[in-house]
Amino acid sequence: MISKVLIANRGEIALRIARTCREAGVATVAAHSAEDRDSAVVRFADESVQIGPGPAKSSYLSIPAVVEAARARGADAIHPGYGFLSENADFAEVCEAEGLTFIGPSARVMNLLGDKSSARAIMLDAGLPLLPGSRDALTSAQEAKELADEIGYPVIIKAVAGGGGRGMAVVRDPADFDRAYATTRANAQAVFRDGRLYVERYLDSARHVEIQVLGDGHGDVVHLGARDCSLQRRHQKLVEESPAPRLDPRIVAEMGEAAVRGARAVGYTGAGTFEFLVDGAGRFYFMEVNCRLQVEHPVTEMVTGIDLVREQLRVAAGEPLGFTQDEVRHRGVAIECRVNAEDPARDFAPTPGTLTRCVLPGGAFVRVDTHVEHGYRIPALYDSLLAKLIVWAPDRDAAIAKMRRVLAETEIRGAGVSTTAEFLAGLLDHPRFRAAEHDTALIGSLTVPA
Amino acid sequence: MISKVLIANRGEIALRIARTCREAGVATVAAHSAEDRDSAVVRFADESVQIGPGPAKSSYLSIPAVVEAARARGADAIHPGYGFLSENADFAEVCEAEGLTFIGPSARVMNLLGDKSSARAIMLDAGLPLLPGSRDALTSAQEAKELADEIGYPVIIKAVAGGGGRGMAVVRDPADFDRAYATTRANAQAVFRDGRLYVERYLDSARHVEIQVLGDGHGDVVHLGARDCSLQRRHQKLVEESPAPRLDPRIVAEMGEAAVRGARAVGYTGAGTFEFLVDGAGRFYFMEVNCRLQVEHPVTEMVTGIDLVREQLRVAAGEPLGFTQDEVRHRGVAIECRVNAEDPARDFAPTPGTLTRCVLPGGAFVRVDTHVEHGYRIPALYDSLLAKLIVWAPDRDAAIAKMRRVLAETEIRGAGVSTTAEFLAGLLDHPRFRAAEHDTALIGSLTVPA
Amino acid sequence: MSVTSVNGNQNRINGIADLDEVAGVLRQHVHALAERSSRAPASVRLSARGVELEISWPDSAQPAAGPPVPVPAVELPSTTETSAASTFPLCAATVGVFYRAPEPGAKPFVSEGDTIRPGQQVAIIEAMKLMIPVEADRAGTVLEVLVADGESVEHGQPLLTLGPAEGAAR
Amino acid sequence: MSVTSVNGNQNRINGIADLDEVAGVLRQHVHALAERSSRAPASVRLSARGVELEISWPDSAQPAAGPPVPVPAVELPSTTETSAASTFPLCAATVGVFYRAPEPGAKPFVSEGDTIRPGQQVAIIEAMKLMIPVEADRAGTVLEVLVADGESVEHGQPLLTLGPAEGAAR
Repeated sequence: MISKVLIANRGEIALRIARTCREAGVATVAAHSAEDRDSAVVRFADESVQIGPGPAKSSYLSIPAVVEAARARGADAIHPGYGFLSENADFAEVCEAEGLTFIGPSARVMNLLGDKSSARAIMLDAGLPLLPGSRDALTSAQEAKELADEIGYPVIIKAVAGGGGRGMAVVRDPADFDRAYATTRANAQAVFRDGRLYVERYLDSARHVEIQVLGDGHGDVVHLGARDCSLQRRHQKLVEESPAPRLDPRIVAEMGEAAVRGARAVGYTGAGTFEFLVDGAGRFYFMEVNCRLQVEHPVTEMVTGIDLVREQLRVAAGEPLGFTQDEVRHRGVAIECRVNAEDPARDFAPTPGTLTRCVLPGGAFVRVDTHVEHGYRIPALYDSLLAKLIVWAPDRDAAIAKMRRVLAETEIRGAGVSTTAEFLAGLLDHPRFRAAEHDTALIGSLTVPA
Repeated sequence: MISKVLIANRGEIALRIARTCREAGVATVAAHSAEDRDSAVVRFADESVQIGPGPAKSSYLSIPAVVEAARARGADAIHPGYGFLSENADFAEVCEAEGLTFIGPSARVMNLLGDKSSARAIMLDAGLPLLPGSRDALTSAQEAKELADEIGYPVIIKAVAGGGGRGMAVVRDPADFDRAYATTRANAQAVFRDGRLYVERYLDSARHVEIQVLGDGHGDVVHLGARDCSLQRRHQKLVEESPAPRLDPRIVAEMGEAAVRGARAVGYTGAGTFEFLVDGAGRFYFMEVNCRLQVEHPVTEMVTGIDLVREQLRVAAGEPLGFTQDEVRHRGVAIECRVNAEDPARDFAPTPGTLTRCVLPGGAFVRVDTHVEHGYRIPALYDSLLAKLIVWAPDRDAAIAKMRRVLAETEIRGAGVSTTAEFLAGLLDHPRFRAAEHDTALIGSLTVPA
Repeated sequence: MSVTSVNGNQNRINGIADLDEVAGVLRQHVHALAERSSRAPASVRLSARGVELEISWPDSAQPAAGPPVPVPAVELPSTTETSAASTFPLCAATVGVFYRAPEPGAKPFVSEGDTIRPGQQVAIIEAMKLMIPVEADRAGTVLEVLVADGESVEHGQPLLTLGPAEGAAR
Repeated sequence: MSVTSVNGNQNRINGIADLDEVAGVLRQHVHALAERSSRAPASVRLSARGVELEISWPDSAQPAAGPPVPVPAVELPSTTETSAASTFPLCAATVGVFYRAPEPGAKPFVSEGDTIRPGQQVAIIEAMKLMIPVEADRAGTVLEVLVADGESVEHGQPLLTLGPAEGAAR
């Protein structure tokens, strides 16, 4: 049993977690920075504790501050949300050592999957299809170059410790390889303090399709179908949907089985996401596992009727999952749009400011996950996500029409504040998105400077 | 094909209709009073037209103003919403005569079902169970009294032209009958300009359960299951849910079949609701048909995934329904709470005013249907409904827990403004509601003056 | 508007919560005045129950700038008021179709420049085949007919602009 | 911001805590006005219970400008600053457990009435078995220890109230 959860996050996801805890009868402690002391989750949670000043480094990313706060308030579990400490294996380990339940996979699993090199090796052994590339981390530029020549260009060089779109470089011309390798290595060393790299084949036009999995501590692992997150801008997802459109259900079933196999192989518990690339021929390739709740998890919830945070709480409490694979029923289509405080006209520069008008959409089969309201001050310190708009409809065309309506209804304004709402509406109207022929390169092709 | 709909209503339902029209690619004209010129639906709709001053009599209830507005803007159909002109057969007739599609059943059907006496006769002939009572309207006080004595007390005297809780009197003691008859008759004559009455057996502790039906012009009638609306205060529903809890699914199936039979018998088209009383033994009795969309229609939408306004548009356009009875799938439990601008401490007196804070709930499986926002001025002229909060969950306990969370999250404040949110939270905690043992008498027993 | 002041009753306040509430109410009203006025105010002062709130904005013209700038405070409002009073609209009492003449081809009820008396019929609005006469609610001169013959009008829509009656003009 | 004035009238409020509270409420409302208006104000004045808060911003034109209100902008701040300066809190730099003494049973680092110098250790906060010394950031007298020994504190929580150092007291 978990009786009190400390939420070590902010913004919409902190509130989203607190809501399910409340519904499950679990008390909540909102751990917040000084900057966020007046935030929605602080008002909503049963208790709150200020864990540090505004900068995340001294608050949301401070392991001692978070653990002390949990101890001070008698919390027996910590939910890390996404970002911040959510994929920090050290943090999971400290929690375990301190007798606090970390709501996520074990530190051991996070270590294995956080290292992209060991993750590749494990998944290869579990029989998941991978793009041609190095099984283990590369030991020298020389070895890397030889492997790249063998794989064939374009290739992508990735940091073993990277993920979420950071620490990678695409090389199209063998002549550029050595310089790209050196730069990526230096960056990886600087950013992740781990300069190890690996190389794999790069797919120019691929779809990003991911499988949601849930594992309990009783040996049960289920998958909840696929999400297509191909609409990305510089590896940041903007629009996500479930199921993956124009993808043969048999392929999705195979991907689901592969993900479950991979999760079993590593002993995965809690909610996780297996990311795949899918090429034009419908072949899929394992990329990485995200050991946490995803920003886009609501689309899966909308089509399955399953509350993923509720299941996370169940698994963390040592209970079995609330359902079996056979009981998972998919219905209709869900789409999510992320409305960010960014100005598309100024290369998506963040636009902090105070909201003088905030009208959010509503009505049938519409879900809004947000922490903002009239008078909310968007801090400059954190990421720019303002609201996730999620819609459900019986079919994809109806879901797109609904999302267009929902975006038109959204009014978020303030001095100096721009949002991506209109840009998103334009994306939804793009013929390639309408026809579900889009891939990860679409937005790049629209936003390249003239 | 319908290309432009004039919405002859206001508040949340006007916006709700406009939203589905937008999603269906149908243009909208918001017909509004001078009082509502700055309302959400006026901003959202493609066009708007002011049809009269604030008082509904000269605007929302003015047939000439509504019809002229539709003609002026080239609308080919009129959606009346609920209340106002929605069950006015004369209005439906004028629309038909003017070549405008009235979105609802035909004037003929509305006339037959609006007259409670003819409705009883039709349904009796169609084999629906009715409470013992007069088949046709009574012709004299003498006849009425004799019938009452035969039925056995308590009895209820109802106006043939009544409905929705108006124009009725319960008589428990035969000695009171004559006076109650005379009063009800005088009231009916004054309010409905139709003094005809009928008498039937009164059930002291009954549940109000209704069946949603949809009929198209092609002979197809389906039902979408039951809603329990037993939590009423002076015949005004406060909390509604679907499916009806603690009611044997076989009985619900029988009620559904009965409603479909009744709808077929009368040639019903569009969305309608068959209201039944269910006694402690699970016996059900036909009460009346509401020839319009109900306030509580969202709970049916949440459990079936069917957009009722979308189906209304389809049927009005002469198309067949989008699904068959076999394709209707019910999933989980949905509950709706009506948040009104009323002060429960002052006998639910309306509290007009301006909202200085308006935080509406959000998150997973939560739907909000409202027209209010920060700065909204609640007019004193119209009904006091501010927002409908609707939740969905896999089971009833989870749905109640979610609704409690949702009510706690709702902050609607302003000088002089009270809402029923807290009162509703108390209702949800009542042991009889939790156990689904509540009936239409519950709230009365809680709110009787000490 | 340059200064708006509203004085409530002078009951004193008790305690911080009370103060907070009073200040909150004042602030909201000042905010509403600032945000919802068609002309942005230069300053607003609002006091009630011993709490006084005054606010001024930078981008407003002279009014806020105090004594050095001689604002023609007497003349300007008077001009404006005269100008506001000098013309007034005659609005539609119902939604319908506007007709200037009793029947097609006939002479319009009124034309620009005509002097009209209170109660005089100036147009027809047809609603549901009902011909509803539009009558002037005061005397005046027809300055402009704002709606074309046969056009649809909505409730409250200005139909004619009237000026002062001949005799009353300066 | 260019001018901030808080006027404490001792006839109407009782003690510093009261002043602090009233000023705090006024400050929040002024802050809300400044932050939530679509037009940034040039100046705001809010007074209640003998406390008057006036603020103007530099990038706007002439402050408050209103001739009717002669604000004694020079004298008031001086009173205020003295009063504000007379007590100040020492706040927790981190979340953790507060200890007044180096170890259980030992003499507290400081007690009420003690004079302290800048940099002097006044307490310990334990976070994750790390003993983090709490040091005074200025000289002063310990007026009150606000947190009990062994109690959890959050970031920014006031631990001690300090008054002016002995020598500096008037």
